[in-house]
Amino acid sequence: MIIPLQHILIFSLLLFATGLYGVLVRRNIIGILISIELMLNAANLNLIAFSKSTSLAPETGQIFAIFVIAIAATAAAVGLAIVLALYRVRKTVYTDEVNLLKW
Amino acid sequence: MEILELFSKIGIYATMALVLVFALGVVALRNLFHCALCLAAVLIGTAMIYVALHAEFLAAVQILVYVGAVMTLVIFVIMLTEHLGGKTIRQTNRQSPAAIIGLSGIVVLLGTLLMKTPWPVTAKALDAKVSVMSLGKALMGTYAFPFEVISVILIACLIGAIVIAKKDVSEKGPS
Amino acid sequence: MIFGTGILKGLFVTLKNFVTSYFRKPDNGGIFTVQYPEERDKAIEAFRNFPFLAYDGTPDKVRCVACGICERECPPKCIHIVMEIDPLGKPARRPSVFEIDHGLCMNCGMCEDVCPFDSIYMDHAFEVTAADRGKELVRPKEALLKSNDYFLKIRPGTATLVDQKRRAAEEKKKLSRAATLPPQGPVS
Amino acid sequence: MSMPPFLRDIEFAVDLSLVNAKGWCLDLLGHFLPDWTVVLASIVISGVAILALGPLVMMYLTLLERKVIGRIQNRYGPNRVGKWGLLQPIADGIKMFTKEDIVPAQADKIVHFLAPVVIVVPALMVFLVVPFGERMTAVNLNIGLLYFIAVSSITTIPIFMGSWASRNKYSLLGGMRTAAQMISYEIPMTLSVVPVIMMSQSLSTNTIVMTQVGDLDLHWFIFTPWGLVGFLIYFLCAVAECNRPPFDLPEAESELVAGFHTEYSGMKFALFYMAEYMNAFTLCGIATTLFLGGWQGPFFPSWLWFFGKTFALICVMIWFRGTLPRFRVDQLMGFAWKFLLPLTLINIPVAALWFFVPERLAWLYSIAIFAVSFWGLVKLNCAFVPEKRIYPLAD
Repeated sequence: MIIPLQHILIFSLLLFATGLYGVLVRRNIIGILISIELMLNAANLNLIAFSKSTSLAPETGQIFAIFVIAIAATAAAVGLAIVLALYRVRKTVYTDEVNLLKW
Repeated sequence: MEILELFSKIGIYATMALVLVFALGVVALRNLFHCALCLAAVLIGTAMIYVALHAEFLAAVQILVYVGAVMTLVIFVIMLTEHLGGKTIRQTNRQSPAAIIGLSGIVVLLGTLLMKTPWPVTAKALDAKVSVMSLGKALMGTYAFPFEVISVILIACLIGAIVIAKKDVSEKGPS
Repeated sequence: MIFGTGILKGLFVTLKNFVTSYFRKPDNGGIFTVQYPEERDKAIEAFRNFPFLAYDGTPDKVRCVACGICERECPPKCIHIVMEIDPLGKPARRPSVFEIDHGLCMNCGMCEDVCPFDSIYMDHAFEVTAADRGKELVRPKEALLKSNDYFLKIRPGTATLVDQKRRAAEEKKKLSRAATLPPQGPVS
Repeated sequence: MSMPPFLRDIEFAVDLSLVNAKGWCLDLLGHFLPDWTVVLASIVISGVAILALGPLVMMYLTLLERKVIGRIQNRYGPNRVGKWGLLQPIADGIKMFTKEDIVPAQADKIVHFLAPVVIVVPALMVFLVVPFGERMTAVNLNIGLLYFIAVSSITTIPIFMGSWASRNKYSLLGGMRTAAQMISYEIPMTLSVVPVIMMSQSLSTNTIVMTQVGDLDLHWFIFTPWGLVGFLIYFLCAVAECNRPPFDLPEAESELVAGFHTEYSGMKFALFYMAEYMNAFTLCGIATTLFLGGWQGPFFPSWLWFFGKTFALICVMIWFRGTLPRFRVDQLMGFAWKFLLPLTLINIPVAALWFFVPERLAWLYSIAIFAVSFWGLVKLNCAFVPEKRIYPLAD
């Protein structure tokens, strides 16, 4: 590896924090979903970095990353389908306007 | 040849900085379409870092699946739900200061932890070359069961997404 | 019938067209494009574009008598005629000014129909251009005058008919003149 | 079968002339410059060659297309600028450069500007892994084919950017159609490539060409049943991927003005056009590499073979454009999902069995399987066809 492991970890930590911030403060559901993609991406980066530097079986990290990508794709597909269904019924994609079950 | 190594180092750090800027764009921009484009940039930048970590196959998969498929889906849904003008109404809720404070705490804590932990970096892992062939063998051998589970999940989610997003034929829907 | 034969048939037709375009004659399914500035189609006789003034023999023998009928009948009013005044102050029965604004003319052919003196006819000119929009498109008499031979060349059918008619009218005129007043002197 | 040795030598020298020229340049540089500049220079030379090749290919593809379409319609095509119209692309370029660049008043200015710039990038990036000739691949990636598929799948995003930023309903509809079409056709395209990967056991484009090696007895993959079916599927998907007729719904002139590039003029429009033609070229180049033996071929230098095969495929695309009318949207999607996708899924096991069965038998059963599945798919896809109407009074 050209750059030390710690730098990559710090980078992915910052990426993860940015994603988490987006999840916490975004009002738009699609915005929340794409922030989740950011977080998953940061996790993937960690997996790759560890598999490249500390792992005993070098394929493991990459295979887990492939699984994560697959899961992220399914999450995006189902989540966006839910957003579409919600939009069709409530005509909004903002979380604080969807408060029927909340008092 | 050291100078080339220096160039690639500078390149990697520059990519990281750019990725972080675009990530901020993802969470902070008001126009959702711009957010999605920033996310695409982040994903491509991460793929470049994967290449730097000698995970070319994963980089290609990342671009193919994330940028090619997931991003298209996201942009499609944005087009369907947003108005063409790209409204610039408030996109964040009132938790933003609290979130910033809490998150900076987490970042500082985890950052110090990361720097202090002695990571067991092994020469064997550093030298290992992961070819597509070995990945495929691992996927079909050691990880055959999770692989099958993933395929079942994919099928289930495919059907689920179609069922959820399908228009109800029986009723006309709210007017 | 096998699925897709229609598509193959269509593809074969275009392929045939492509190949034959290299060695077939235009009337046989080859390229019929005319490479315009170098070669051009022979204009058909009935083609009419922009009027011209016919004269007999030399340009000073204009058939037009400046009667002004075409000027009056022209729907877009693109003709302007001034009759010539001879030194004695009498009208000379020929135009001193005869202008047609090609920017206005719509090639209706009314002038040709109404002219009682077989003077104005539709031309085959289609390459009429000008560098500005105003003055240059107003064609003066000099540009409009064309000989009867030219008329015979571009529209042989109409021109021979007109010539026959004019000759007959002249004969008749001569005869009637001979009948009314007997010759007084030697006729040249 | 075999050529005299001196001919072979000459052929080899001509074949590698471009490669040798580059090596000679680098040697010259190495004499008086440090090592790392030589590496940089090598990258720069390859890069410049590709950056020059892309637009050049695009320019002359437009000319070729106009000429061939003209001939199909019994016209000459452009023949005024230069001999046989050879300078026509340059005239077009000058015209494009001098045109006014119009940005709609309500447009999203930045994205509207970025879209045509971004769309050229993947179109140029895929040139990296195309093997133009023996030892003439710019970067011999070990995941070359996957790289090609991944990078060409980015193309949807700039199309989205252009269509969204224009604030125009035609653009938006065109963009939506493009996304749906490109994603649908990407799946059968990727799957039709899988048998080739299985047979050559590599993702590197160079290795794939090398497994089809043969002097005059051709080992091209197209001469096997699975290769033929795979090639047909790949080629149809490639036509759909670069939005060419009969799959040109995204820019259907008669319905959507010009689809996603309705609001673009001048050089920005030219960039969209350029990306489209370069994509057509690379898709045909990869089809050549995968199924037609790449740069393999006797007598002529390898790069000549590659370009010959690729341009032959492009001519077929142009031939399609001159012949076939446009699909309807539902027919287009149905064709991808209900016909091409099942056929590719059948193609993969057939190719796998090919590996283990003696050749004569393999031919028999694969032809049988393909005939049956083709017939079955056609039957299943047959939509309701109304009875042919008879007009008793008309005759």
